[in-house]
Amino acid sequence: MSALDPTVRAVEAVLFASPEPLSIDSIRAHVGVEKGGSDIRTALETLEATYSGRGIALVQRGDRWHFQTAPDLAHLLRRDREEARRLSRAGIETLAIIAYHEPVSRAEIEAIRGVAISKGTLDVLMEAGWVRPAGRREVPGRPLIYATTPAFLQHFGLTSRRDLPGIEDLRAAGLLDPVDLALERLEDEAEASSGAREEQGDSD
Amino acid sequence: MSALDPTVRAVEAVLFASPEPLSIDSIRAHVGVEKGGSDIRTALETLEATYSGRGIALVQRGDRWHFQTAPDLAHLLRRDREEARRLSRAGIETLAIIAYHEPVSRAEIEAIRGVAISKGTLDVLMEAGWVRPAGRREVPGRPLIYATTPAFLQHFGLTSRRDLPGIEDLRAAGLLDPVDLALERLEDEAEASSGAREEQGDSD
Amino acid sequence: MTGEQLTLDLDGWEGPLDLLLSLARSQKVDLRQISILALVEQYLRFIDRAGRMQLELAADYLVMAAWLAYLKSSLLLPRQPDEDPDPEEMALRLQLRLERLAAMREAGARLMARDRLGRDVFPRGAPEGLAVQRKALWQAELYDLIATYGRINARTRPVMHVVADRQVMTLEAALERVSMLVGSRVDWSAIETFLPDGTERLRRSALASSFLAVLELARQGKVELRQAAPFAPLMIRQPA
Repeated sequence: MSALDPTVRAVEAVLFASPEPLSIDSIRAHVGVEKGGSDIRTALETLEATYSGRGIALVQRGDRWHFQTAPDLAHLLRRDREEARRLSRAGIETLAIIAYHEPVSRAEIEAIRGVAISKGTLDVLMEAGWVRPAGRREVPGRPLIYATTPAFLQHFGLTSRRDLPGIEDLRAAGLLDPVDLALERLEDEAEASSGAREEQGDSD
Repeated sequence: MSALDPTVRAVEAVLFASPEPLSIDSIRAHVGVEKGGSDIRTALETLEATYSGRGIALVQRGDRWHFQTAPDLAHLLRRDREEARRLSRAGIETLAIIAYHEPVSRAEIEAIRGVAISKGTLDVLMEAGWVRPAGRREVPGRPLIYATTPAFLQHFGLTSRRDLPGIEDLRAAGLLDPVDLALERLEDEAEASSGAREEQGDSD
Repeated sequence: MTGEQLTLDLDGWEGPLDLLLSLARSQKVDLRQISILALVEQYLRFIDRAGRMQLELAADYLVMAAWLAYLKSSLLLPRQPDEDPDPEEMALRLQLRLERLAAMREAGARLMARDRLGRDVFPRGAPEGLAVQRKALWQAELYDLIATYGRINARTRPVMHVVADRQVMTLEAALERVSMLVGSRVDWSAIETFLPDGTERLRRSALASSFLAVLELARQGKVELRQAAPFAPLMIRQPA
């Protein structure tokens, strides 16, 4: 860029630093009259031409001027990113209960789990595509019931739900051993507090 | 400006839109790889040159880049006369010691200043975002050590710590060495020169 | 000398080293060439004046004064060979400290004078902002799933408590039994003769509780105890 005209430089800096669009009068109030410089309006025209076709543009809105990023580049300012995230303990417990007991209502999940589940937990499982609503239970209140999806089987490498090991298999594998219950409770507490943080994080 | 290179435009837009300095990696994450465009570093160099002498400048602070107004236009932009909270003398000296000696423990700061630093002094520097704890020194007592932050470089307009005013001269003069080390060196030098004299004496 | 004209407002100094540096500056020479002896004189005169004006001096100023007075005498007196600490070295050390403080003070001033962001140079006033929309790719392993199910089961399965048959004699029972039996004995009897019949496990428990019981009864003066040697039979009788 050639622009070393002092007024042009000054107008450029003032508009850049301003938190809001500026009228010619307020630009002049900042810039004053630079010796040997062009007037404000000429400077604005020069800048408008200078920035034409660039990543940023000088634009006029009503009688105020401001810089903005070029409209055709708006997509760069918002970007999607896929992040691998591990399911929380509440999430995996809920998923396990649905997988073993489907179709199952939320109240039934809570009864089995012994702990209430937050709305977000089922949402996450549905967002992951592993769980779907599967109609309503024909009991008073007609609660929604949930079941697993084909994507669930696929993700966990199962041909069918019958591939899930039964209670006796789990016992044989020592997975029903209550020894680490106390430890687990501690972990739950730790997770509950980090879960709270996560939810905060999710909201931004 | 001629620059219609798509990467240059994109980098320009992303840096303008960002509320904070960006590393090359985060610029790339937004810009992606434009077909036929130059790489990010080249684009940054192009922009740096393009904006040279204008009212806005592209600057590097640590490994991050951002646009800011040209320093010589400060008089147009200073919004209010009074500086936002002046740092105390203790604060300024402590900041300088951390910046020139980092990482440095509290005891080392106190050894240079010859007085204890009040608790508030380090707090103020950390609150300003210029100083951070940087681990512990592996000596008895494992004292915390402090270092400067990227925000420090940004605020003081430093590309890197090598840009600290006069740091090379101070280092060359041994003024960044602890007193004990400096003393040893002086003794060594004195010995070497007296040794040299002795040798001369012998050869007579 | 300029040093004398320094105001005596000690609040203005950040400790003795700061004061020394200001005094050294008044010598108007490179710190590498200052006269430590002259500096010491200046400092001591300063402290002396402060004392005469009855200004309260912080302890560290006085400590420094005492140290400098010692340094001064060491520097003036004929040098003892192998004197430790070496006064020349002490003086040099002081000079090096002053140089370092001065260097950092100057560095701080130069740092503050730079074009500072938000004061001299400004970032964009109204940045559009960059947004990252995160899309979660949820991950979980089959093992986690089944292990978790096992844990839920273990956690919520009804727990049955089985109390094993424990053959014990309580302290209360032992107290009652020993009190009752000791009255019917005429002479010293070994503790074992007070134990009920039963399995070996019951007898061990009964021995322990009966031992505690006889200690308690002895304390109350209701029985007398005798033991000839360690591990010899413990003999019990009613007091005569």
